[in-house]
Amino acid sequence: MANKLMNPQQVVASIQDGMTVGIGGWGPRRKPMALVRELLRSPVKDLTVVAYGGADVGMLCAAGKVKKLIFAFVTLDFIPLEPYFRKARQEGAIEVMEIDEGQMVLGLKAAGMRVPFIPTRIGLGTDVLTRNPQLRLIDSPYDNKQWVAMPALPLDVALVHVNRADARGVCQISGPDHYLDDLFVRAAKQTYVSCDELVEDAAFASENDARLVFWERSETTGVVHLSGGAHPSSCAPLYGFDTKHFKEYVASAKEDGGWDAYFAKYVQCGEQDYQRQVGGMEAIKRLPLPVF
Amino acid sequence: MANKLMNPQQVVASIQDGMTVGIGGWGPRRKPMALVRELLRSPVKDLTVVAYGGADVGMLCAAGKVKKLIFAFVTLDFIPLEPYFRKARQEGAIEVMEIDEGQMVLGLKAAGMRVPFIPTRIGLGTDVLTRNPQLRLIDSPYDNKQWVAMPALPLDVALVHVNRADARGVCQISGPDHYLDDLFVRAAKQTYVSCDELVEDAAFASENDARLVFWERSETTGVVHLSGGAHPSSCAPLYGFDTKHFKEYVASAKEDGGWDAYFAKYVQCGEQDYQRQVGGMEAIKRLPLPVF
Amino acid sequence: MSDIALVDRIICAAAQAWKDDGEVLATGIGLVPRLAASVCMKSVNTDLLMTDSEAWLVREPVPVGPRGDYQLQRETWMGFSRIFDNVWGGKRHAMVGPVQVDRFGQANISMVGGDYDRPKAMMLGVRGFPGNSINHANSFFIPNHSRKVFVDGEVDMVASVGYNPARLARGWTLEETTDIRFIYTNLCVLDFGGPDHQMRLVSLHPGVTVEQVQEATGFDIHVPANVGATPDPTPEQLALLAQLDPHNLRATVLGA
Amino acid sequence: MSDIALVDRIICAAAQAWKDDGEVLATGIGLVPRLAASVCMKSVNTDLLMTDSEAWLVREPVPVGPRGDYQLQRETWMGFSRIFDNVWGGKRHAMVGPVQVDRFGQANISMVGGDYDRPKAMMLGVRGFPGNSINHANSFFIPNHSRKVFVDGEVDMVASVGYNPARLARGWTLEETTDIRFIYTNLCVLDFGGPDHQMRLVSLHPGVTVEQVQEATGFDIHVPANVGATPDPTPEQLALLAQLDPHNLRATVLGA
Repeated sequence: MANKLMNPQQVVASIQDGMTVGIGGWGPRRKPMALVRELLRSPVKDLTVVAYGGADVGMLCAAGKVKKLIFAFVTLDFIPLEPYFRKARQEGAIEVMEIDEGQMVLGLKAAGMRVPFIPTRIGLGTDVLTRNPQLRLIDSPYDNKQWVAMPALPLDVALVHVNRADARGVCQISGPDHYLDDLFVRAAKQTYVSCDELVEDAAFASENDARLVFWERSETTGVVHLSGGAHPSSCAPLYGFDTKHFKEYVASAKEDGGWDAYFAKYVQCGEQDYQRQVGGMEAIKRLPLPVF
Repeated sequence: MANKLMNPQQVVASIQDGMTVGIGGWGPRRKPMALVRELLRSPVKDLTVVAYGGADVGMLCAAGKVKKLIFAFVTLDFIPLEPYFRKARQEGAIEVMEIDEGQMVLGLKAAGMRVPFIPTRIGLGTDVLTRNPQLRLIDSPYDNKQWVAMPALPLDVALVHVNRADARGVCQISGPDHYLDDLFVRAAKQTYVSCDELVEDAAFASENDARLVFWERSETTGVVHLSGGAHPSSCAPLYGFDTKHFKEYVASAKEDGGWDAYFAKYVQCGEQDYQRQVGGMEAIKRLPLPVF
Repeated sequence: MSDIALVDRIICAAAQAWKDDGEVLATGIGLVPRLAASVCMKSVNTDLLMTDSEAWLVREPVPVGPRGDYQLQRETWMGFSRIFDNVWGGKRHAMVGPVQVDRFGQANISMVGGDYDRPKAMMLGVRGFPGNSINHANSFFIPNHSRKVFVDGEVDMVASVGYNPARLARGWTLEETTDIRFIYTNLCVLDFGGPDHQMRLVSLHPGVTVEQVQEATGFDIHVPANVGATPDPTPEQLALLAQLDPHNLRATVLGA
Repeated sequence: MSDIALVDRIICAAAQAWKDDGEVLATGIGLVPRLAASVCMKSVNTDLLMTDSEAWLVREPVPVGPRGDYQLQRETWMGFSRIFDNVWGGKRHAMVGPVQVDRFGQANISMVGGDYDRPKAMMLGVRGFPGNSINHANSFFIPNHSRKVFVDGEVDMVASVGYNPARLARGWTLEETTDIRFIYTNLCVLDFGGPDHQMRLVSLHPGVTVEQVQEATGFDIHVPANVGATPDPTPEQLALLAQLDPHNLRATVLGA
C-alpha cells in the first residue's frame, strides 16, 4: 500500500522552474500556506500560478516567484486589496491572464476532462476578451452564435490544504465548502496536500465521513502533515483566519523593505519558528471562525 | 411562500404531446414510477424520452408514448434485458439516439449551463457517430485534433423521485447516490418531483441534511407526495426494488396481449389500487435493499 | 428634509429590486445590497433564495454582524461550485458595487488607469462580473455618486457586459447579453429604460435635484417628464431592518 | 487435466491484468471480472481502487453475494457522477463482458443484427463502452469463446473503439484512442500484441489447443512460437477467492 507521506522540502523539490502551479482555497480561506512558505524559501522561479488568490498569490508575487498569474481576483476579503499582488501589477512585474471566476472553473474542468476547451458565453462583451487575445471565439455547429472557447488550464502541480488525510492520500475537507479544490486536483499532473490532521485509513468509513472526501486517492501524489498549515488563512471548522497577522502583513507593504522584513521574520525562519511566532498551535486553534 | 404541492394528474396535465421528458434514476433504481404510471394513463403521445432507462422506458414504449428515445442503456440490472424496450426496438417502433452514458452527462450539463455543446473524445471510432449523423465533429482552436461536439440535451420536463421534499420544492436524496438527477433537473424547463416523505421546511437545517439537497428549490416546479412512488424500482434506504413484481412484468412480455393485461391490472386501476395489489406500503417498505 | 436615514431609504428602495423576480437567488455583495435582499426576502418577495454568504442556502436571511446564538436555518448546500451551477442557469439577480460604471452600464472592479499592464490602481480583478452579467439580472449600489464612478467614455476595464452594441458578438442581441435592472446611489435611483437603453433617472432622494445628479454623472442621463421621489421606508421595513442589522452596521457605510 | 476449476484459473489469471497499473480504479463488470479485480487488490496490486459496485470506494474488496454482518470499509463517495470524473481523467482499467468482439478489438453490447433500425436482438445499448474505451485501459472476459462472439468482419454496433485505422478521427493515433489489455476466455488468454495490433494468443488453458482457439475465432489470430499454459492459481489465491466469494457464486458462471 503506497505511503505518500512527504515533508515540505520534498514537495518543493518536485516543483521546477517554469511550471504551472494551481493553488486551492479561496481568498483568505484554506490556503496551503505552509507549502507556499516552503516555496518562498526555495530557489524555484518563473512559475505560472493559477488561483482564487489571497496572500498565497501576494507572497509569491512579492518573492518574485511569479512569471504569469491566471486569476479572477486576489483579495483577503476583510481587507479587499492584496498589497503585494497590487504592487506587482502596478509595477508591471507579472504577466496576467485575468478571467472570470467561472471561466477558471471551466478551464480547470476542461483540463480534468482532458478536452481542449469548453464553450461559454462568459467574457462576451467584456475586456476579458480584449485583454486575452488568446481566448478564441468559435462558431457552434448547432446554432448561429459565437461562443468563447474557454481553454483548458492544465496544471503541472496542485497544492491544497485539507482538514484530514491518511498516508495513502485519502483527503477530507470537513469545512462547509471545498471550494474548487477538487477541480484543481483533477487538472493537475501531481497534487500535494497538506493536512491539519493525519489519520488512520479507517477514518472515512462512515457515510458522512466518506461524503467529505472529494477526490480519489489516485489523484493525490503526496501528503504532508502540517497542523496549522493553512495559517494565516482559515481552515474551518478548526480555525479562522488570523486578522492580526494579515494586518501586520498588509502594513509591511507600506514600508520600504517591508517584504524583506516580513520574509526574514516569518518565512526564512522555517515553519517551526513561524508557528512559535504566531503563538503556536494553541493560539491558531483559538482563532475565531469568520462571520460573513 | 410558494406552495408547490400538486397531484399526479396536474403534473401530467402540464406535459404536452411532442415534449422532451427526462426521467431521473438509473435502471431499476429510484425511478418516478408513480408519475410514469400517471403518464401511461394519460392521452399524451409522441414524447422524446431521455433516461438512464429501466422499466420507466419499457412501459412508456409498451404504451406507445415514445416517439424518440435518447439512451445509453435500458436495463433492470438483475434482469439485463428490458422486454418492452427490446420489443419496441426490434419492431422498429421508436426512433433512437443511442449515446454513451457520459455523453448523456455532457448533454445534460450543456443544457443546464445553456451552451450548445461540450467537446469530448467520447464516441470517436464508434458507431455512436455513424448511427447519429447529427453529432458533429469539430476542430479545436487550440490543437489539431477533431472532437465530438456533444450537443446540449435540453428538456421540457424532468420527472424525478426523491426521499423527502417540502412544499416549497426543497428535495433531499438520502440514498447513497443521487445518480444524475441534479443534471436532469437543471436541464429542464419544468421539474416535477415525487417524494416518499413530505416534510416541514425546517427538515434540512442540519449540515448533513442540507448536504443531501442537490439543487435549489428554484429548480423544482411541483412536488407530489407519493409514498412508495418509486415502486417497483428502489428508493434506498427506504426500500429495494421488487424482484417479484419485475419478474411478473418481464413474464408478461412473453404473452400475447401481455402488456394490455399488465396495464389493466396495474396501471388502469389507479395508484391506490396499484399499491394495494403490490401489498401496500408495508410490503413495499419490507423490500430488501439490493446487494450489488 | 426627511428624518429617515439615507441609508435606510436606499436599502428599502433597493429591496424592491427583486420584487417581480419570483424564485431566484438574491445575492447582495456588501452590507447595503445584502440588507436590501434580506428585507426583500422577509417582506416583498418571500420566494427569494439567499445564502449565509458562505456555503448554505437559508430559509430566512441571516442577520449581519456577530450572530450570538442565532442558528442558521439551512435548506441546501450551496458551496461555490453549486453557485456556478445557479449562475449559469440564470436564476439569480445580484446586486454589486462596481468602482466604475459607464453609459452602457459596463462596470469595472478590476483596475483603474490607462495602462492595463501597469494599472494606476489595481483592485480586485474582474471576479465573477463577466459571468454574472451575461447570465443573469444585475443591479448596482453606488455609495458615492460622482464622475469618478459614472465615467465619461468606457470604464477602464470592462468587467461586466453592458448595452454596448459595438461589443456585441455575432448572433447575439443586447437583450440576450445584458439585463441591468437598477442602480441605487446616494443621490437617486436609475435604470436603463431610456431610449436605446440610455441610463434613466427613476427617482430622486429627498433634497437632491436633477441637476445635481446630471452634474455628478460623466454622461447624459435620460430624465423623464415626471421624476418622483424615492419613497420613505414603511415602519414595518424599518423594524425589519433593525432585526436584520442588530448592530446597526449600516450607520457608517455612507461615511457618516 | 488439472484439478483446478477452470473459473478459478481464469479469475486468478485475470487478476494479473492490473498488476502494473499502480493506483487506478479497477472495475470488474460481472462476477468473474469483479472477483479478478478483488483478488488483484488483495494480493497483486494493493494500490488498486475499487468500489462496492454501488456508490463508495472501499479500502478492501467487498465479498460478492449476501454480506451477512460484513461492514463496508468506505473511503470516498463515488456515485455515478464521480465515476465519470474518474473515467474522463483516465485513471481506470475496466474489465467488461462484450457480446461481440472483432479483429480490431471493437466490442459490442448494444444490439445484434444487420438492421440497426430493427435489431434482430436488442441488448443493453452502448452503455459506457464508447467513453470507457477511449479514456482508459480495458480488458474483456468472454465465457463462451466462439465465432458468435469473435466475429468475422466488424461487430454489428461498434460500441467501444478498437485498433481500426479506418475509424480514426483526424489528429488522433490508435495509441491515443485505444488501450485494450487482455482478453480472458474459457479457452485462453489473448492480447493485441501481434503485428499491427493483431490479436495474439498469450496462453492456453490446460487441454486447449491452438487449433481449437483459431477454430472458435472468426478471424486470424497471431500465434507466437511458444505459447505457454495459463498458470495454476496459487494456494494463497484460492484461499482469497474462497473469502471473496463465500457463497461460491462463481461455480456456475461457465454454465456448469
